[in-house]
Formats: sequence, structure tokens, C-alpha cells
Amino acid sequence: MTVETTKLSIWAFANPTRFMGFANKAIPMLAIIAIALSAIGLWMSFNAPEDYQQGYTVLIMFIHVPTAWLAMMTYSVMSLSAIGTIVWRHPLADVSLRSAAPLGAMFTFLALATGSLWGKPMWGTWWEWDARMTSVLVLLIIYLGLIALSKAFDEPSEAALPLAVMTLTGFAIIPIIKFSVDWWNTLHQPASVSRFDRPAMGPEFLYPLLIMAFAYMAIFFTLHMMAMRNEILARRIRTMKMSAARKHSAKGAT
Amino acid sequence: MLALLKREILLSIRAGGGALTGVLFFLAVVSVFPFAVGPDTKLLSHLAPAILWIGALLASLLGLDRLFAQEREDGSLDLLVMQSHPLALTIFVKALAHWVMTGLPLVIATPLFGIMLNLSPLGIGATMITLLAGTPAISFIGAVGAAVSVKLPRGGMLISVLVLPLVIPILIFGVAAITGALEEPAPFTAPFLFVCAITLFTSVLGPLAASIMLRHSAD
Amino acid sequence: MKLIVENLGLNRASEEIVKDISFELSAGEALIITGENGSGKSTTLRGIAGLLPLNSGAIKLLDENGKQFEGQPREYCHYLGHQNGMKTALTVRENLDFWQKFCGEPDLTIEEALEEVDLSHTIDLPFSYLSAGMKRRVTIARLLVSDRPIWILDEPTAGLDAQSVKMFTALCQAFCESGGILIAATHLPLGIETEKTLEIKASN
Amino acid sequence: MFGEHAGFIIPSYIISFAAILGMTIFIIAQHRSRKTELKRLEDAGVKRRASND
Repeated sequence: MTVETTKLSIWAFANPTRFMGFANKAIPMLAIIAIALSAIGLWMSFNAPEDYQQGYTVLIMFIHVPTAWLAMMTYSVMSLSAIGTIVWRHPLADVSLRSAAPLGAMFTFLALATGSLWGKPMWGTWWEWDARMTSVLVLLIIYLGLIALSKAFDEPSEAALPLAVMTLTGFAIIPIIKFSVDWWNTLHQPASVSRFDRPAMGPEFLYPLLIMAFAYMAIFFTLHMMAMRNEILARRIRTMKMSAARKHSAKGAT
Repeated sequence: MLALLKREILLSIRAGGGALTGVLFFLAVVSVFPFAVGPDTKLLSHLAPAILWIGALLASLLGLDRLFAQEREDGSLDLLVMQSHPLALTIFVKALAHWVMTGLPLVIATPLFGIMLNLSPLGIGATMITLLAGTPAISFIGAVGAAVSVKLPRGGMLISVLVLPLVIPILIFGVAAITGALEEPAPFTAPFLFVCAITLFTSVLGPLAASIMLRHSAD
Repeated sequence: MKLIVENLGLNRASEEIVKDISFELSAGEALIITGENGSGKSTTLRGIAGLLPLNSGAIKLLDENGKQFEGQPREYCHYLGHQNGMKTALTVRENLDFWQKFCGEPDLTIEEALEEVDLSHTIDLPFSYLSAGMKRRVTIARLLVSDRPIWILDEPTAGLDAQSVKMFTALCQAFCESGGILIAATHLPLGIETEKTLEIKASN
Repeated sequence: MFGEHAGFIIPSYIISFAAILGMTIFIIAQHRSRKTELKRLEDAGVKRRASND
């Protein structure tokens, strides 16, 4: 029995500690990779030829499309973390979910902002209720709702399960939302804005785009790991403050 | 489980006439629209399906924050969770009761509001049937929102923020189905079946997710 | 029938406040859990009632042949917590009727159960009309309308007058004599013949 | 540079840089302040783990 109990406390304590050691080593490396990839990606982007249709606005694509991908990837990372919370009750899973949410919101916001800046010269309006922008807007609301939920609890450990359950419920429904919004869009605006949907993109655009996507991914993982480290620190501070308070009250009692 | 349904319905009748309040809220929402868009009957009848659906959506969110929080405060939640019944089934019944007392009265009241908004009989029929098929999904998804905020003293606003984006598909297909019934080239059956499918899907997903939450929410 | 609790460890707000609680109770036995405020009495009871995830340890319910009962132990328990679990908008009869149907295994009728707690006259009153002590007695009647072999009672006598405590003790005595297992957290002993006590100390 | 749409291209790059940089600075600042806080508590003699394990 004692064996089991100690095993449990290793799960509860040592793992975040081991994670901290790993994170401290990994973050500088990730940061270097992120900066290098961004530099290469940007260099390639600015050296890409002018698109015959979009002119130089194709430059916006290189930073817009990856944010939209990252917005979705971040949600997947959060959903995986949510499974970790629900199935294994692993504290690190909750730390990961919580830290990813603001990053997801940031990428989603960037996708909307750069999309809007791309849309103005292309479609002539800042905001078009087209299928993609609308779905991304809904995703942003979901992210902000989850962040609000994570902040609503006094005791952070109490937020873990609600956050995980809500994240996974969203994960199950997001494809339906995407589908319904696409459907709604074709109903109201018969394929007027999807003119950029060219099946094949020339390699002169594809390669910079892919490198930029990898750069954004590296940025995400760097920031995610840094945010996770912060979250673990916050929890340690909290535990320490609580144990200090307890010790104080115990002293007062005797 | 029938006993639970009966209790829930009794409760919402006793405590402030739940069904009536929902319909009143619906009436209030529907009647402020003409003030905003003007009394043009043509425009109103064009917007009517959307107005009715938004009204129903908002009215269905009423009382969601109390769905489990109330049970938790008076200690009933512990007893509901302890029994051998599958917890998801208990939650399903509670969500169903919530729908019976908020969604269903709206469906029944729809003809009246449809007439006020100059909707044709066909449009009223289509609105009723889509609301009947679609509003339960709001209660089922709402149950998840209610479960995750069960410990929050004022979760009402948060539930709305969490639940509204998730019910967009129902709104889209619901209104599209009504439009389909009224305007010729647009289809009715396809969006209506989507509404039904989403309701069936959420009737499983919602109670399951909420049960994961409530099983471990005790403290 | 035997209830075995082994090395129970429970958390409250991510802190293990209950550690290594072990005991065994056979049919007809009662356990009184005592301890200061905040020592984890309620947490222990909630853990046994299956309302909290166990940090460590196990709860087993065995029959005469040493075989485990089907399902979770919590399904065989009545739990009486700090709150009454009754709806103030419903009448006493409606409340008890609901719990009887929802819990299943009907035992006494509602009238008989209210007779036991001496509240027959309130049967059609809304629950909100009753005084705190009467509410508690109705909640005790809830234990009688469905048949469960284990009672888990958290401060069951809170708000009861001396007379009612006596009545309640008699009910507990009768329950144990009929082969029930009773676990209660109280400040004063209930005075059941087969009573054991367990003192919990705050674990830090 | 960047043709007639420079007014859209440059802001979109600026906003992306600003958001990512802002987030990074925020996270680093948070990290610093938490490290300091932790150090302060450790210096005050508070142990991270409960004394019983």
C-alpha cells in the first residue's frame, strides 16, 4: 500500500519538476530554431516573385495562412491536454491546456487581423462574412470563453476538469460548426470570395509558406513551454504560500 | 427517471412559473425587434424566422445556470450522483425537463408570434417544426455549460458565452430550413435533417460530457 | 455483509488531508467518527460515499461469502450530508416520493416514515414551511423510505432537539439491529450498542 | 516598395510582430516576477513541499 502511495506522489510532484528541468534546456533551443526559421521564412517570403493576380499582397498570405493553421493546431494541443486531464488526471496536462489557450487566442486574433488586412485590397471590405473568417471568429469566441472559464475559479485545480470537459465538447462540435458555416456561406454567397482557392500553388509561394508555418509552430512551442513553466512556478508559489499560512496557524494554535 | 422528470417539471412550475417566464422573455425579445428594424411588415416577415430563432435561442439559455448549481447548493446533487443509474441518463432527463419547460412552450407560442411578425402559415409551421427539432440541442449543450460552471456562484453569463458559439450550427440549419420551406429553390429537408442529426448527437455528447464533469465535481 | 475501508487517502483542494484511514465494519455495526473541525470527518464520509475520488486505498463491500457486491459500494449507501437535499418549493410528500422512486428499493411508505420521525402532520406542507429541526427530521425520513444497507451520516443531529435526538438514536439502533452498517460523524456518541469510534486528527 | 498595397502589407507584418513579441515579453516578464517571488519565499524559509513528505 505504501508503495502505491509513494508512486502517486511521484506522479504528482516529480513530473512537473522533471518537466521544469527539460523545459529549461529545451526553451533556448526551441527559441533558436524559431528565430532561425522565421528569418529563413521571411527572407524567402520577401524574395518570392510578385503574384500575377494578387501583386505584393501575396506577402500577407505568408503570415496569414500559418496563423489560421496554428489557431487550429493549438486547439488540437488543448484537446489532447484535455484528454490527459480527464483520463489520467495529470497535473501537467492541465498546465499545458491553460497555457495554450491565450496563445490560441492570439493566433486566432492574428488570423482575423491579417485576414482583414488582406481582404481590404482584395475584396474591398475589411470584413467579409465568408465561411473561413466566420469560422475563425467563432473559434476566437470559443478561445475567449475558455480563457474566461479558466479565470473564473478561485482554486486553479478546480478549473482543470471544467476546462478539459468544455475544451473537448468544443472539439467535438467545431467540425459541425465549420461544416454549418461553409454550408451557410454557399447558401448566401455563391462562391464569390473563394477565388483564391487555386488547387495548385507554385513552389515559389509554397516553400516560403511552409517554412513560415514551421516557424510559427516553433514560436508556438517555445511560447507554450515558457508559459507552462510560468504556470508551474505560479502553482509552486501558491503551494508555498499556503503551507506557510498553515504553519503559521499551527504555531498559533499550540 | 420518470420521477425525476416529474420533479423537475413540478419544480419549474412552482418556482416562479418557469414556462411562463420563458414565453414572456420570448415575447419581450420578439417585440423589441420591430422597434429596432422598423414596422415594415415585408421586412419583418422576411426576418421573422431569424427573429423567432434568436428569441428561442436566448430564452433557452434562461435558467441553465441553475440547472446543477441549485442541486449542488441544496445537497441533492450528491444524492443524484450516488445512485446506480447512469449519471449521463440522469443528466439527459434533467436537460430534457429543462427543454420541456423552456423550449417546448416557445414552440407552442410560435404561431402567435409568427402572426405578429406577418409570417405565412407555411412559415409558422416550418418554424414550429424546426424549433421543435432544434431547441432540445440547446438544452443538451447547455447542460455541459451548466455542469462546468456548477461551482461558480454567477455562472450565467459565462454559460452563455460558452454555449452560444456551440449552438451556431443549429441556428444556421434551423433558419435555413424555414427559408427552404418558404422560398422555392432552397431545400427544406437537408437542413432540417441536419438539425435533427445535431440534436441527436448532442443528446449523447452533452449528457456524457456533463457526467464526466459532475462525477468528479463533488468536494 | 462487510464493509472494508483500506488505507483511504483523500484530497481537499489538491491537498491530502485524510490519510491512511482503515476500518472494517460487519452487518449491525456502527462507527462514530470524531475529530476537530477541519480534521477531515466530512471528507472521509464523502470519500466512502463515492463522492470524492480516492487518492489511495480502496473501499470494498463483501457479502457473507467474501464476494464483492455488484457495482460500486456507493450504490448501497444512504448519504445524509450537511444539506438536506430537499426542494423547498415541493411538499414533504413530493420530496420524499421523489427520493423513494429515484433511489428505488422502497421500504417504508412515506406516511410510515414520517410517523417514525413524528411529522405526519406536515406531509402536505411545502418543505420551506418547516423549521430547521423539522427539515432535518424529514431528511432522516428519507433514509427510511428506501432500503439501503449502509447509512453514511454527516452530523445527522445538527439542529435537532433532545427529544428528536433520542428518536433518531432509536432509529439508528433499530437500523443496526436489522443488520445495517452505520457510519456517522458526530460530536456526541449516538449510544448504539455496537458502536465503535474512530478519531481523525488533522494530518499536518 | 510592395506596390500600391504597402498600406496593408506593412501593418499586417507589424501587427503580427507586435502580437508575438508582446506575448513573448509578457511571458518573460511573468517568468521573472515569479522567479523573484519564489526566491523571496524560499529566502523566507518556506519549504516547497509539505513537511510530512
